[in-house]
Amino acid sequence: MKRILGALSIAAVMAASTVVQAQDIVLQALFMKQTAYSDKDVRDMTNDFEAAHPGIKVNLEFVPYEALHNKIVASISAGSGGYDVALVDTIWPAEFATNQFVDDLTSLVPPRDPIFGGAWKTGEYDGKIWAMPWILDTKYLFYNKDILAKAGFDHPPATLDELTQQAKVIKDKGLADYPIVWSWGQAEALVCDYALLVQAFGGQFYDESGEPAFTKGGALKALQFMVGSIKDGISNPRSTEFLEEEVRNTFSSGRAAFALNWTYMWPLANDPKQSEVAGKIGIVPAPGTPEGSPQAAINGSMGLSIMRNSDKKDAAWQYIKYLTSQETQDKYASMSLPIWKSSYADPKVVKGQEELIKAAETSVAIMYNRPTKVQYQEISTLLQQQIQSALLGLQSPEQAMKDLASQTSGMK
Amino acid sequence: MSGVTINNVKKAYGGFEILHGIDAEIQDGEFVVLVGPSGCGKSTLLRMIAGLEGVTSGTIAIGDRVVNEVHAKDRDIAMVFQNYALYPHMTVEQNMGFSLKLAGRKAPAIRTSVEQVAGFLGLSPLLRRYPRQLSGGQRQRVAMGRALVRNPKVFLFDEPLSNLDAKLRVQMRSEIKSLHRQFPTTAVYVTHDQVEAMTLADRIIVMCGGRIEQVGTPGELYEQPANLFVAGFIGSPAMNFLPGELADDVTSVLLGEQRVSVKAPGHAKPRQRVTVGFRPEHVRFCDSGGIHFKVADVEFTGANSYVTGHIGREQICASIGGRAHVKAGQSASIAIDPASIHLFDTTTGKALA
Amino acid sequence: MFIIVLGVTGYPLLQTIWLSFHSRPLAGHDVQADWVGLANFKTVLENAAFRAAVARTLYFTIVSVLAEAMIGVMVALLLDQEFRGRAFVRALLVLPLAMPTVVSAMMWRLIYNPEYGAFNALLLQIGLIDDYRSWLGAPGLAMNMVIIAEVWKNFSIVAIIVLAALQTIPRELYEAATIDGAGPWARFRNVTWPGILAPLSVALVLRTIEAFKVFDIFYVMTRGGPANTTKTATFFVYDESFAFLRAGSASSYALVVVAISMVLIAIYVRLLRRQDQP
Amino acid sequence: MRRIFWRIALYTSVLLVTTIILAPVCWMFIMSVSSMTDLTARPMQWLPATMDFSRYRMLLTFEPNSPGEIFLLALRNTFLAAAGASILSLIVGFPAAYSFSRLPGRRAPLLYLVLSTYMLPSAALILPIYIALSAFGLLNTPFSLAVVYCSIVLPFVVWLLTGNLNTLPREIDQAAAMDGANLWQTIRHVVLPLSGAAIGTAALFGLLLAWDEFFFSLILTNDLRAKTLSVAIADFAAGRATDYPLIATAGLLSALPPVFIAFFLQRSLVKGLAAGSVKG
Repeated sequence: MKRILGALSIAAVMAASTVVQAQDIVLQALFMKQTAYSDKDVRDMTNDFEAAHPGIKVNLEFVPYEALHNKIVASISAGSGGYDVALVDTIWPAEFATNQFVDDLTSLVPPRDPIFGGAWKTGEYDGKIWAMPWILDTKYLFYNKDILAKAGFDHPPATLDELTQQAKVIKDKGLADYPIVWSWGQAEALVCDYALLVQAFGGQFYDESGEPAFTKGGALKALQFMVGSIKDGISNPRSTEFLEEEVRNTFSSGRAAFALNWTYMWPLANDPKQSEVAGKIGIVPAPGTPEGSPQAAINGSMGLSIMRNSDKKDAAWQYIKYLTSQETQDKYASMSLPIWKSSYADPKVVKGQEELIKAAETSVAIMYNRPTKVQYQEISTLLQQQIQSALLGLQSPEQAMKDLASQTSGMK
Repeated sequence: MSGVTINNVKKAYGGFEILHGIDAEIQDGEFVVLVGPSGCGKSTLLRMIAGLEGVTSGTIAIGDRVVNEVHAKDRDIAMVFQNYALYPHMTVEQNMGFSLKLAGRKAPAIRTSVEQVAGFLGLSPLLRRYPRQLSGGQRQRVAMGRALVRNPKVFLFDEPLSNLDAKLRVQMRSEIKSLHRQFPTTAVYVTHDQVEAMTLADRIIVMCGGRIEQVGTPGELYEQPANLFVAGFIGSPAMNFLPGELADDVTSVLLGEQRVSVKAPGHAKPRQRVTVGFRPEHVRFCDSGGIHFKVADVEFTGANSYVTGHIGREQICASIGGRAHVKAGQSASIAIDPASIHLFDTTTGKALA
Repeated sequence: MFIIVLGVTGYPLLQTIWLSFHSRPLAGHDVQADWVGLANFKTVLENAAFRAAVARTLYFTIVSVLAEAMIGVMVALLLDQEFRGRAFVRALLVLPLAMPTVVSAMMWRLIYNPEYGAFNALLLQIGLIDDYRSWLGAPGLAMNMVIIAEVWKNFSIVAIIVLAALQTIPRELYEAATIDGAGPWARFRNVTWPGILAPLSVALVLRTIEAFKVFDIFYVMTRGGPANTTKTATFFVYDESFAFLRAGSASSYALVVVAISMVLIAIYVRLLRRQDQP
Repeated sequence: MRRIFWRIALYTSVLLVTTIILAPVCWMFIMSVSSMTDLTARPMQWLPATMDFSRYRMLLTFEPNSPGEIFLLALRNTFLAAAGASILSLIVGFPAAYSFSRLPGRRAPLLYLVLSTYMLPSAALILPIYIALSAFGLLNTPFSLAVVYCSIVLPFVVWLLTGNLNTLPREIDQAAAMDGANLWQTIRHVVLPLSGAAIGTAALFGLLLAWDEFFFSLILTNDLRAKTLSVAIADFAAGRATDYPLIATAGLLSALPPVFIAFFLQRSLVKGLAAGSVKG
């Protein structure tokens, strides 16, 4: 029976693929799965776009973030069979611009003022704009109000020291086996958490002369903090296998008191269908240190680019313009905050997420950028590996950072 | 119908020569058997006639046409394989009619030919069956039928009876013989069994080690073997051989101490070392004055008794009609008719003739 | 035939060799290939991380193939016995074999999941662990957990081949050995083992070559983590080309992997040829 | 007494083997019909409260921009690529196998050469294939994937068919020659009908091999116009996806065709594997 059903569906698929009419412009667009706008949101936006722009159809594809970069690169050579529009992470414009994978959008983008400066940073390289900012995102500290109350705390931690201290009390009282959960799997998510901590400790990836600065100051302290928190049992040791979704699941099931995650977790962790802690959670900017930055935030924004070998660039820009418009963004503001400054004064946008907006006001202003490097992919790969080797106790944080500095020295 | 002419044919694999120049003339309509021990090259020669093996040098002609370069399918010959090589996915009828179908004959014509041959071979009730549903004898017959339907210039048989049991083999042997009598097509038949060769052949070609040892009718081979090999190969039980020396007068030969009179040819030399050959059926037991013979064993087969024993240190066999009157361990005296003694040059192995 | 083989194998292989002596970006505008001699190979061979990955891949290969061999032979011996439902269990052997590698890898990743995995639940409920653990996030452990998944998927190939070989051993040989006074071990040593040795060794070399090429199972289960402890040799080709965009040195990585495979292939061909000559 | 002990040990071991093979797959099935809350419960409830088959329906219903679209299009692509590779390999592989089988002396080293291409790591070939396909604009189509898959399927098909044709007595061909058949007629009327089963087996084997392929598909396809199941499954299962029941369902459904083929083929599969390993 199932086979027959399957066969019928295949027949339906074959038929459906010919429905598109000849005169339609068909855009190929590449997005990622989960975090920020969900697949469904993007589909809904796209349907609205198609309704408003007859003659343009958009084929959507969603890949996991981990596959996004390589998919874009692999499609570059596919000629007109490649993508027209692709979602581009804030760390890629240097590489994509240098290799001429994407178009320069500087002359197309709207005036800069109404949009947050941090958002513009997303697609900027060499003074030009290569991606139109779309997802304005940073990481916040989420906390479980119930657990904090039971532990006797009436406010979320304001500094990393306080975070550690509260977590210890929570652990000792048996309120959570491992109070903090992070996305420390071997992936870019790990670099985001690390970069945020580097900012908190007032460090930097590269010093003024452009040499790697991993071995000194905040960059080293951040790693020592990470390693220490696992050793002390206040961070979930399984974090070394986690990405954002595992963080969300652990936090949503009430097994963690604190979690560091992107905006998208706010509505989802407050959704009773998906979460056991709905309504019991708080969100604040990630805490910093007195000697470094009082608060910390990582620029995790993403933008939309037009691929250089696209032959439907006008339609592609119309699509990007539609998705990034204030109107569209306001409508879906509960999943990802708009890039438009004035939206935050709009009661419709603010309603129901006052707490988030309040945190965002601080965080967005201070968003820390990962280094803009052509060879960022390689640097990040080495960084992930060295951080993990320290987290997993394979070598000391000092040694890991020393190795990293020598490996990345000289990379563009 | 046509004969086969083989002219100085050699075959080598790599640098290794296995046929050293074969000459033979097979007459139109003749039934010739190639016989020899395994590895003598008889099958290779047959396959070269068939076109399944290339000719290294020399020529093979069918009729007047040299066929060295002619593909097997165009030589107009039929072959019966040792394992029959029937097409397993075709019925008996399709198997037999396949060659006609390939030749482009119309279905009704094919049917008539197949039915005719099938009727002749007693295969009519089996036409719808597949080879796997047939007994060994039936398969053999289908293989024959397949060859017959074609009405080829030459028939080739590659040990066609060796997969059958003894009784069936005798029966098929006589069927082949009578078939050939009815359809006197040139036939080349390979076997290692000299009895088969003797019973079937018009002429026999005896081969050994890639050479022809002798060509002749069964009678000629039996009565006038050209050399020790042929003498030992043809006849069952095999011919007895004793080392000897011609006497000065060349009318007798010395076997150890004993003197046996022979009919030596004129060119024999006195004191020449010879091998004396005589067939078991030519041995006679006599009361006294014969050659001293020590009986080792007596085998009674019904019509005959085979008596084995020793003359000096040589073992020989005697075939006696009916029951033998000697017993194992007994000493006896035997005589051999001088006319039935064959003399061979011990060094060359050739018959003194 | 040869055109296709050349087209999909010969030509690319030669091109890979050509590329390995050049510096060439994978994609972009005005792609140029510059001759760099052996520089790419120097980079590859001097890369300690790559050498470690080769060692890791060999570890994976040897341990999983040995385990497959042992389990495969034992299962084959077991399924050669008479018992009810034998045909069913034998048929079951093709299940792991036919399941796509990616699906099996994904299945095991779900089983090992640190938060919801059945593996954690099972061990916790029978009391072997007191808290859920991260199986694929722990260095050392992760590799061995992937090996378990690999062995589950592939032991059945060995078992099937050995089982078939067992059935070609004439029963008379066992009877003769028993009459000669051989016990179960002696019968195994002198009758069974010689009978399965040849097919077993071919199966193992084949598995060895395939295991050394491994990519998909790690791609799905660990992506090389944690801390690169499951990053196998093929990953370097993938990263170098499609993440770092260097087609030239990526080819050099590929060729080093090929060179090691070649040694394994040579062994395989030798084994085959030896069997061809009876 | 010893006998009873032996029987108990035997059946225990058989049960163990059966469990080891079946348990993971059963668990995947349980996941596929469970709800997320069933799966996250601690302690784990092994059987879900209610069986929920909605993901099966979701994946088998074609609806634009849905998981069903991804799954069904990937299924189509996989089928096209695998069947294409299989057919192409048979068309060129059969004559090759026939010549290998009938002229063994001189061609044997070539056969080993072809065989060893099967063992080359895909990584050794991927870059030039990628560059060449992109130059011709042939990336991201199931048909170029089918051609590329030939590098895996073809050597295997040749090997399998050669082994099989070797068991066909050469006298059959020779008898056909005697009957006046040329090479083509021999193949068409005699060899092909007799190797029908072997060809079928080789085709299905090829299908299995291609169905399992991952690396080429990962790199040579971009989107649903060509992406195959193995890559789609890897995507489903990648880092940030958490609908575990849906992932499990997709895995089970995409394993169904090859498992079905394998069970159907079981006898010849086993025979083929065994013959291959014994005779090469």
